[in-house]
Amino acid sequence: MLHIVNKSPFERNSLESCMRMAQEGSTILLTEDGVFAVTKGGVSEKALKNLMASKKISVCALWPDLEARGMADNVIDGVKMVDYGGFVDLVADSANVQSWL
Amino acid sequence: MLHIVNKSPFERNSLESCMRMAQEGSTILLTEDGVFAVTKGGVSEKALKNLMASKKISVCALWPDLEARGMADNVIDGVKMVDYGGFVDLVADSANVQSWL
Amino acid sequence: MDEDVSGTVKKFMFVNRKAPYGTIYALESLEVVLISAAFDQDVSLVFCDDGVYQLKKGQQTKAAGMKNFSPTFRALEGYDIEKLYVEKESLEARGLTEDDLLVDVTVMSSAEMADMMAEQDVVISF
Amino acid sequence: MDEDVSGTVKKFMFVNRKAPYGTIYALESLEVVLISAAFDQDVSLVFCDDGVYQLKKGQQTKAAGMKNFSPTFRALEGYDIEKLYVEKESLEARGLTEDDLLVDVTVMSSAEMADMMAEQDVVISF
Amino acid sequence: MKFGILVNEGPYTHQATDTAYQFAKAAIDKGHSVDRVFFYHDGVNNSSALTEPPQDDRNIVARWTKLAEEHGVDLVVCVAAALRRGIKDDNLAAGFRISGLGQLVESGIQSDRLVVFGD
Amino acid sequence: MKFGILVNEGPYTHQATDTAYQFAKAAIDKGHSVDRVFFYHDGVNNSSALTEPPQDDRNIVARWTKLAEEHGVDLVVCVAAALRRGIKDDNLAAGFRISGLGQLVESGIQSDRLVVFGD
Repeated sequence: MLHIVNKSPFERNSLESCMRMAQEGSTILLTEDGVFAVTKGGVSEKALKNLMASKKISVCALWPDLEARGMADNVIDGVKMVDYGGFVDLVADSANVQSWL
Repeated sequence: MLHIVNKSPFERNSLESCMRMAQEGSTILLTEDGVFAVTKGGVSEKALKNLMASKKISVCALWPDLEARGMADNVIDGVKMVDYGGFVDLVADSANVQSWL
Repeated sequence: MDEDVSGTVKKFMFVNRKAPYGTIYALESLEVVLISAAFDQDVSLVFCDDGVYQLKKGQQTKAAGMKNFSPTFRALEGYDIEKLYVEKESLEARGLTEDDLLVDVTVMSSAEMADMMAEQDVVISF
Repeated sequence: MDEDVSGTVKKFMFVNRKAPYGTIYALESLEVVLISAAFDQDVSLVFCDDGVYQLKKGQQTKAAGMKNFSPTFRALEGYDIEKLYVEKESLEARGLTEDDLLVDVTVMSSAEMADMMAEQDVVISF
Repeated sequence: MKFGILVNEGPYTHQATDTAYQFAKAAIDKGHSVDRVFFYHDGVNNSSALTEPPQDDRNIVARWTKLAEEHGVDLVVCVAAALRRGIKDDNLAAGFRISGLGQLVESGIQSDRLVVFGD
Repeated sequence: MKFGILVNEGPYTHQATDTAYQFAKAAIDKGHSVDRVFFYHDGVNNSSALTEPPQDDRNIVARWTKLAEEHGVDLVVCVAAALRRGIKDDNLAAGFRISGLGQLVESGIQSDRLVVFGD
């Protein structure tokens, strides 16, 4: 399953809720203001690292959104960068999709 | 000074930011989804009680919004209920107003 | 209804995470749910985070000058929409219990809700 | 400008709490700030919470297909808008330092920012 | 006391426009004056003459128009924000006028309090 | 693969509409088909023929129209949401059509994946 989060983890609880329900083997894609979650030194760094390690969840981020926000050089290790084509692939390769709006 | 918060404390960080900057003697008014902050057993109960006690901050809530949400009977002690006229009075009686959108 | 729609039964889940009245999402979400009933799909509604407030008993919107749409939840049964699930963790975090809700629901844990979500064909959130 | 506007100088504070691009608030807020310069008021801009991201160096919006408005912050000086304040706590929580910002700002604590906010005549937030 | 009001969100979608209206009405009922309501961001959508809410719901646009007619409230829609969102004189409801952002700053200068309603 | 897309927010205000468009374009570029984009909530404002963004910015409405023309994407605007927000045939941009919510459910049934973009 693919989980999409487009909200800043500093402003809203979307990523937190997503992490509560993301199962082993699923993928979390951060887009729009959601990409701040994968930046170093931020509020979600530890939680995402734990998730990747313990629950074997794949964490991806849309690099056009990271680049727009000047954060492309500041991404935590282990996060996969995708462009819009990669976003399409993630959707196609997952059985279903939930957007945590 | 009057601080207005219209966002749920479960969903957003607005009340948290407001509480960081609300000074002694100021007033916090909860409106719209912000009224969930003054309900018993919620995430903000303790913080608001501390604020009222230690920093002498007055906490008010718009009762039409509490009533709309079925929460009017569930408000923590010490919170003042106001209607739209009371809202107007709060603005008139404060030197200035900040809406934490 | 188109030819190629009739006969197909998919699992639809509507995810409600937002409080009522502050924004229109809850109300307009309910409008989609009602329409979905006409398509004979396998429809589930889940309520988590502030979405649980949508089901709170005793909503009275007169003083706020808005439309009270909460009675519609009671009408869902008449449309054969009977699968309503509420996340236990969200309910507890808000100091609410099942008795505070205006319709019969199944309360489940985050983990159970996650299992159910993973089995859906279509997940729609507002 | 109306007769009764000229001569009056009020303290205006624009509060920026939202990230750029995800929503339009940051961009349209900047448009108000530019206009306010024509009214010879005492204008301050504060950046706190995700608003500090508006000032991040190196924004490149081509791949996202949006308009990069961050260079406008560098033009503010030319409009005599020179009071830019950033909340220290917000910056640190995001792993950022003053060196990451594209314009000169004054970094201050929440307490100092609160003091300044309390002294304003008009506080506009988006 | 003279109040200025800033509305940042569109009708129905966010309660902000409802609260702004209730505030304006209560202020007038208490003998204050509401000189201007400025509509910015999606707030410009409050001025669309084409909205048709369901019969059993409030009519937000008509409510503003009535406030302007009965109490002389100046309803100003930001021109730049309106162009971005498809509000023009063609579809502008009665009682509203389209003007520049200077009108918002002016409202801040001229009113005793400026209150912001948004998301 | 057949994609359905749901857009819940208006143009310019939220990036959701941009991301939805970029996703649709990338899907088509990769050889998938995007059968329908359904516009709900403030998403209906994507269909306003009257928007005039600044010259140096993207034209979101025109972009959707072009996608419909070049790739036969069915752009459907929810009638109930549109009436609430002042979108009618009078101000509907080319390539869009107004219809009922059933078209969204149908899109969920007929497409292999339905992806939601919103706030």
